[in-house]
Amino acid sequence: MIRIRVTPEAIDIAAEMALAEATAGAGAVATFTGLVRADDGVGTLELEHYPGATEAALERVAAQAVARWSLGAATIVHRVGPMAPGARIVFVAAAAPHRAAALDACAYLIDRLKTDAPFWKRETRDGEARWVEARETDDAAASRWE
Amino acid sequence: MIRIRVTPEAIDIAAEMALAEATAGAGAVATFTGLVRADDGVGTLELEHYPGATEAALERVAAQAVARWSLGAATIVHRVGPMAPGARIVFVAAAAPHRAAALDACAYLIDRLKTDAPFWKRETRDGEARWVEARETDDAAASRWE
Amino acid sequence: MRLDLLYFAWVRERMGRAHETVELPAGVTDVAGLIDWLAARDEAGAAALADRGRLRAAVDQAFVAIDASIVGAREVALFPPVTGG
Amino acid sequence: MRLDLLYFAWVRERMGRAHETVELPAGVTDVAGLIDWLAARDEAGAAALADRGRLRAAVDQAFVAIDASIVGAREVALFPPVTGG
Repeated sequence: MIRIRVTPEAIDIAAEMALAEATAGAGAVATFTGLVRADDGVGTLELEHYPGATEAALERVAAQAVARWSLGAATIVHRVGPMAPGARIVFVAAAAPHRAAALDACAYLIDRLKTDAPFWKRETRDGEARWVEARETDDAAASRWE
Repeated sequence: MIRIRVTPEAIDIAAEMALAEATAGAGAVATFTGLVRADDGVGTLELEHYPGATEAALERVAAQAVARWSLGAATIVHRVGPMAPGARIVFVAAAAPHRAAALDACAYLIDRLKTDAPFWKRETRDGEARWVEARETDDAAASRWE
Repeated sequence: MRLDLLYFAWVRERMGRAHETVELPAGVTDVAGLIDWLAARDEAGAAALADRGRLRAAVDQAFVAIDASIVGAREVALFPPVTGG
Repeated sequence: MRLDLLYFAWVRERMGRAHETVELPAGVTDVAGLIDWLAARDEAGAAALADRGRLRAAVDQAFVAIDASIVGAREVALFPPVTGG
């Protein structure tokens, strides 16, 4: 089961976990959650995306993970629009019969999402907005799966 | 923050996530959840443990992860007693400023828990109980962190 | 050739628009040529597209290299490196 | 020497008890010696401790090897390989 959501709403982890856990054969679920850090001076974070292309990119990443690790479920939920410090930006989950597959697939989902999906972050600090720069470490993290 | 719980109660992931996310500097939270598989004929699973020694072992594993990856939070919740198919057996979480540390620490927590903490599983299939055998792959997974 | 163009993040801000439909001159056949043409068209284009090293593109919603063909494309998007997750 | 013994999982079931306090003979100074003594003591001990390769131990709540000393210990636990998580 592949579940992709791009949404302006807060991410409900309990609901997403229940869906991933309910898939056939799930003995292991690994998740990653990305947050707006609450302590580094960011007032708000705003996420822009490319409607249509984003969902297609996330579907591709999830389908690759399902095929590579024979997952029961791959979930990607990404929030868009303005959000406050502490808010969840992204949640990914991988469900599999055993833990090695779930853990590796979870890392794959978030690493590939960082480089393959058209999202852009703009943060506001002390009233000033700036676009977040891409990090080279993200390309390195994504390429280790090739 | 280290949070260790050994409990006969169902594991509340939403509550555990909220605690881990609230720690200083958390930008990334990785989790692993182990479940009683619902589809392989197990009627009930029962978890026995060594009170006192279990908590001490889990504290040690969590403290090692916090020190090695400078985590904001390490959580280990392990259920004991009887549980039904689909139930959560274990939940671990690692919170860190960035994702690589959270993902690696999460894998470390569950790998080390499997070999270092005194728990024993007994499963009942078709009315017959048997103690689950330890798996050599668990020793291999734990030793890759040395 | 008629083409839908989409701009995101600071490319969008500097272009002063999120999308437009253009009639391409015959010689423009790849993303790099499209960028050259837009940069030469007006000041907004020149400002938005000056930093070629930080421009990325998608043709019909698939990420492509800057020298990718746009012949037959319906939609091209220009944007900075992505920063989701 | 007075020693608290704890048994878990199938060791507990075969011993027929979860814990006991014993008075150790003077010559028993390590876990292996303790296992030999318990196995020789009665049929339950013989049955519970026959498969040495599948026995693990903790001394004062710390996992140890089977040749570890128990001199001065207060509590020794015997059990199969762990299977949590």
